[in-house]
Amino acid sequence: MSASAQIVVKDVSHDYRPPVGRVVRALEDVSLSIREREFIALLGPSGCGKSTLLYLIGGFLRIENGRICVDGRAVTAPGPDRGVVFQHFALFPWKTVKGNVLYGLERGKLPRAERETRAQAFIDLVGLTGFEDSYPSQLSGGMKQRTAIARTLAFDPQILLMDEPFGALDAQTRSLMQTELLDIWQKTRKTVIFVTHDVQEAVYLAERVAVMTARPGRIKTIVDTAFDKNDPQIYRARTFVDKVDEIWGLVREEAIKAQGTHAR
Amino acid sequence: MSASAQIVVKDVSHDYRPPVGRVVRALEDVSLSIREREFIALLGPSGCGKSTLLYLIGGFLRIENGRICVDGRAVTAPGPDRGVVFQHFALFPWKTVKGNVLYGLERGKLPRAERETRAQAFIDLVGLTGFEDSYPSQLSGGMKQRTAIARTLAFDPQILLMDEPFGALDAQTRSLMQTELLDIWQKTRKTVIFVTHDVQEAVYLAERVAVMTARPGRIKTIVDTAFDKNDPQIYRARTFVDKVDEIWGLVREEAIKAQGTHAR
Amino acid sequence: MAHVTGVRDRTSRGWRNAPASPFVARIGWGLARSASIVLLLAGWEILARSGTFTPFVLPALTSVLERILADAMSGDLFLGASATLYRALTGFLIAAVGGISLGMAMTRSIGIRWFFDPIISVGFPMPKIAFLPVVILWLGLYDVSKISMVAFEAIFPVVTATIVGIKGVDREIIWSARNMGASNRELLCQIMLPAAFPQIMTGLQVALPISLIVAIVTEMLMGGNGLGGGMMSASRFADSPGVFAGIVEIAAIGYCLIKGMSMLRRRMLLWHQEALEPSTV
Amino acid sequence: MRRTGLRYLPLLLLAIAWELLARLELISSSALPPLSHVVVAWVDLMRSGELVSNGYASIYRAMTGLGLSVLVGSLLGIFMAWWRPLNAFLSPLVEIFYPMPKSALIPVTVIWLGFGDGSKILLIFLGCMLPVTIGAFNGARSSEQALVWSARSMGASRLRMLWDVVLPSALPELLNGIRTALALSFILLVSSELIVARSGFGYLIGFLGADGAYEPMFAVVLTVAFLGFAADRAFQAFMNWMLRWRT
Amino acid sequence: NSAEPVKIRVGWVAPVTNWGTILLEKKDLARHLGKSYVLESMRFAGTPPMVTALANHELEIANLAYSTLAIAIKNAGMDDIRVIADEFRDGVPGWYSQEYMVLADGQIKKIEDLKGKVVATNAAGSAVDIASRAMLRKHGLIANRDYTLIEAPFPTMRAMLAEKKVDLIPAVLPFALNPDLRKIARTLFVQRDAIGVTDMIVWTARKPFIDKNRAAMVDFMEDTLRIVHWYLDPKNHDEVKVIAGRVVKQPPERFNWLFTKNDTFRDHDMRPDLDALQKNVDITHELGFVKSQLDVKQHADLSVLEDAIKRLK
Ligand SMILES: Nc1ncnc2c1ncn2[C@@H]1O[C@H](COP(=O)(O)OP(=O)(O)OP(=O)(O)O)[C@@H](O)[C@H]1O
Ligand SMILES: Nc1ncnc2c1ncn2[C@@H]1O[C@H](COP(=O)(O)OP(=O)(O)OP(=O)(O)O)[C@@H](O)[C@H]1O
Ligand SMILES: [Mg+2]
Ligand SMILES: [Mg+2]
Repeated sequence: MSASAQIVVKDVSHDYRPPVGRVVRALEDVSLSIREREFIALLGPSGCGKSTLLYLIGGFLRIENGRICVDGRAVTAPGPDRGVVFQHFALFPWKTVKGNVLYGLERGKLPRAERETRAQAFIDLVGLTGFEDSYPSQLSGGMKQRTAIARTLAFDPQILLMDEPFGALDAQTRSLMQTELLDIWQKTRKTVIFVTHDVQEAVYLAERVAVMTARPGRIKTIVDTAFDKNDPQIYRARTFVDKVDEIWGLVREEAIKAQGTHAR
Repeated sequence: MSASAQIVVKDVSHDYRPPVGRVVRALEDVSLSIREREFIALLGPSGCGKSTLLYLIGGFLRIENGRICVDGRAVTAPGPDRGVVFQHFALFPWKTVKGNVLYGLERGKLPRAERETRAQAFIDLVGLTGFEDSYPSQLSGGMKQRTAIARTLAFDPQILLMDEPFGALDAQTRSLMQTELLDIWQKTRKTVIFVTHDVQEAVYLAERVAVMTARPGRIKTIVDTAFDKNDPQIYRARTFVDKVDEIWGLVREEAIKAQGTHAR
Repeated sequence: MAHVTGVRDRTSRGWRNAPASPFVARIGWGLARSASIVLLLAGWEILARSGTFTPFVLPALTSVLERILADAMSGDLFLGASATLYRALTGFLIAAVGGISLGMAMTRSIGIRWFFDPIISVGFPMPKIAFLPVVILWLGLYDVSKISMVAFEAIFPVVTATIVGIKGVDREIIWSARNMGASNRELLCQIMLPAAFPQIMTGLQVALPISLIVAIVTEMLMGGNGLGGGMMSASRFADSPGVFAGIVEIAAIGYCLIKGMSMLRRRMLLWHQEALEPSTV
Repeated sequence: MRRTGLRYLPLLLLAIAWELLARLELISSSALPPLSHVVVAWVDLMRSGELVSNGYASIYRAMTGLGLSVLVGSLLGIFMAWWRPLNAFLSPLVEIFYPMPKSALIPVTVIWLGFGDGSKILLIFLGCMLPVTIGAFNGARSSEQALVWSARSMGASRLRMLWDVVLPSALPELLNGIRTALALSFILLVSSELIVARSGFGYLIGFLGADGAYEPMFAVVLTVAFLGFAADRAFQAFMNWMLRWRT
Repeated sequence: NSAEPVKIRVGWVAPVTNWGTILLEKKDLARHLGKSYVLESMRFAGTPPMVTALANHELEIANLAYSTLAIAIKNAGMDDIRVIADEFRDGVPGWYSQEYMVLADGQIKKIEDLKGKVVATNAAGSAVDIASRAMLRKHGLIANRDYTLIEAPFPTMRAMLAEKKVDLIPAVLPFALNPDLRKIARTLFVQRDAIGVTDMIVWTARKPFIDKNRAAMVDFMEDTLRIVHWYLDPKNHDEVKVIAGRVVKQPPERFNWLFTKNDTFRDHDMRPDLDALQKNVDITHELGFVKSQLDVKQHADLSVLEDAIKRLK
């Protein structure tokens, strides 16, 4: 792919080796190039290795097979250039909503007052005003998820790795969040890798959609999906619906395979 | 409402009193009657109290205000007549997939061999064949959720309380699970309360959809949504789409309110 | 959103099942809490007065209390208690800081783990009292040696608890901090420490009474006033009320320390599951 | 083989340090004899069979006391965490007995149990209970609400739920508490036998020490430490196995 | 004779120097053992637990120092304690007397020099302690006013002195014979200088027990005396050393002094010196360790011992 790719995943395989039980191959020979400030969605059946791929790019898991480069440098460790919204939120239970959002900012160069303002702005953005002092255990599922989103957006990473970030949100909040995300993306020139199960969402948000195969995950196809994100009626457009159907079909194939291949 | 209602929620309010911080009123004067073997969906903006309502019916939280009866008896404690699929799965981390699914069966009267068969059947049903001996920490998000579903379905409760049970599943697996759930519902005459954020899913699965207001949650409206569940093309039917839009509108109103009222 | 503040309308409506007023409830629980102590003390007094035992074997509670009162008036109690407390708490602090640091270092660095892991396994169950002469020769007979003994004995539970706690930290939480640019040191202080804090606190809760015990035992063995020294000389002179006064004083002081510790725990772990009343569904 | 060797190299280093300390007279050899002399004394003790017979008596006491404390301590801790009245009634008692030097309780324990095995087992039991109870109590209180709910909704009775959910949730802290108790049992064993005994490791240490026979005395101390070490290693393996579900 | 032999438990603190530790090493001489009585010897870490054991009837024969004797009778209120035999005496002319030592080349030349210094003792109120207090008091020095008194175990005394942690140590057998100690230290005074002849340790039992089991006790004392005679017989000395060495896991040469003139005096028939004892007890009282005066004669019952001695004649 293009030499100007910002994230290059090359022939990456990953095996989980639990302390007891057998080795699980989660990814196999995954290759993927993502351009700077691209918005790419990752789709695939449950358990196909989407989160694993994100963890690898994030630098959390050791890359044992293959190579992942970000901005031309091999990934070896996590870094604040790549912000992650985790599937299970990974909030700090001993910090309040505000504390969680502030955490990412503390290492930045912002003066204290500005950090506060910024944290508050993102809490407001995700609609958690009034819950600044609540601990994660006192939040509903969707509120936790929104805290996680606010936390990652607040510290303004160059690359966003988002693992089903809107999964626990109601339709309206979700659509609102989508708009905000697109807005931020357009304004701040971020690169986004976005895992979702909602094909419509993927097609609407992303410029390209990568569909993964059943476990062990590979990249099955990459589909271009550049629609006009400012058209509120886009969901009803013929081309849009067809694209959704096409991708749905692709995922479906894999999901059915997954159902079948579990019993290996 | 009808005297033959199986679950009666009458004027229920609920306050959370965290060890520090202010009291949060999650529910206010919620009243709801659910007939035997009815499939009702619960919709509402994030943080409106859906999970709380489920917990109250489940008998987990103390009902301090109002009254909830199941089968004519006031709810005071959880019981195996009401099976719950929790939003965050609540799997036992020290048990394997199989161990988790077996757990609910252990108190039944089934002989051991039959329990094993039944557990395996439900593990197969949710597509986790081959992962019987994995611990929850070794599963992907969607796989955990499916384990939770299998666990609850396996012990065959009369009433199913499901909190966003398909939220972490890909579209295909989700649709498969929907079919299975409907199948089980139709065959075993269960009553189902189903929390979801997917309006389509709600309209498709449920006979009635209850829409809740923004926090503190109340029942805003109840909409009848009895469509033919065996028609695979129902998603495209005009009436269906209109119903979805109508309910979408209702939830949307509340979600917008929720966004606004956070800043009290 | 007036509804959110539910406290006001709660009283006006008089809910069923509503818990009794917090004030009454607190008094009730307070009484329940003292019941066992009262029973114990009453049992003691009755047993002692029944004549089954000579006053040497079991002096009456009242005579012991008289002794404590006398000690308190003369100021001996205060002097002894403060000497013991000083030794116990200083040793405990050293053990706490040292134990947590060592525990954290052991989970971070393979080299440190390699070095200390077997040493802890050997050192923990070692009857360290046998090394008392060595300690005396190196550190003298005064506070330094006693405090060292305390610290040395109390450090082990802290180290193992810290390790267990840190090992149990959810890996996604660590990842999430690393992702936001936390350095190794920040990770340790800002993430591992609070996340493992419940377990570490448990280790400290075990170490505190051990500190007190070791302080008293070393006072008994090496002299040097303090509650332990007092008890030892009382026991040498077959002064039973003195011995039992020591027991009661230690019990009271220990009780306060332990209570303080669990209050600290409650304050610091407000975010934790355990801050809630256990769900009794 | 090589790997175990490397793993326990620090102990070897420690042993060398000991030997040097004593040989270079950095510490008077009357307080700390060289390790090599201690080893020679150990061989003698072993040959005369005294170490074995006394060890048997000691281990019986330690294990009985420890076993009781694990049983009673974990039950107590878990029930105190989950049943408030019990907590209210018992916790003050438990709390005043925790910080007590167990040797100070001797006059009281003799009243009931005399100077035989009973009082030693009681002292070990009381001393070991502290970490077990605290571990069980704190561990039990940190069990997740949703898991409790989950078990209850699948028909587990309250008592059953304690066993099925609260106990496993408490396990990491409880096991660590037991590990501490295991180590303490060896220490307490020696100190209880030091006070009065006719047999046991503490008895040997006591009278050998009283006579200044430090070489055989340290041989006994090392034996205790070694047994403690072996027990601790075995227990850690057990602990890892029990907690294998944690990643 | 009743069918059940009487159980007699003998306590001891110091190995070898207390008869209790080595009686059972010569079982062959105990003719009545297992018939009219059975014997158990128990080690105690010090006298306090021994007094507790006596009070709880967990111990039949306690070997108490003169100071503890007074404490047990007066402070613990066990009025029925009887001195039944002797263990050893200090300061008998021609025999060893406990030494109190200072560094040979140190500043302490005479007792008065100890003002403001640190004096080691094994335990406040012990026989060793009382002698040193009494001696220093004779020279106008009061404990913890004019000098600091600290406690340390006997085996470490030499090192404590060598490392200048303390200025005066009591040197008891066998530590006093350590050549390393002799090299660096000199004797400032001996116990005889302080309080004269001292009946250091006596055997005691409680009167109801003696009265109830007189026959068995006489049998026991008879066996004991026979064993004691054997131990004190110089021609058995080499064998005695081996036994002692075996008991404490030391080379037999370490016990060359045992039961010789280098050792403290042991009465052949275990008869206590009640006059000396009375004086010792009085000093204990004077130093404030016991509440009231004690008449030793009233608390001695040597009839069992005398009967046993008669039998052996
Ligand atoms: N810690 C682990 N140990 C062993 N196997 C694991 C572990 N984590 C994940 N796996 C396995 O790796 C595979 C991929 O997991 P991953 O979480 O990447 O899936 P996913 O695509 O994110 O699925 P989902 O959509 O359900 O979240 C799964 O089959 C899972 O069983
Ligand atoms: N343990 C708690 N302590 C305090 N407040 C709580 C607690 N649990 C929930 N709440 C509050 O109660 C309200 C309702 O929570 P609930 O979990 O019922 O919402 P929900 O409708 O399930 O939301 P979601 O769709 O996001 O899961 C929320 O505003 C939340 O902040
Ligand atoms: Mg995933
Ligand atoms: Mg919810």
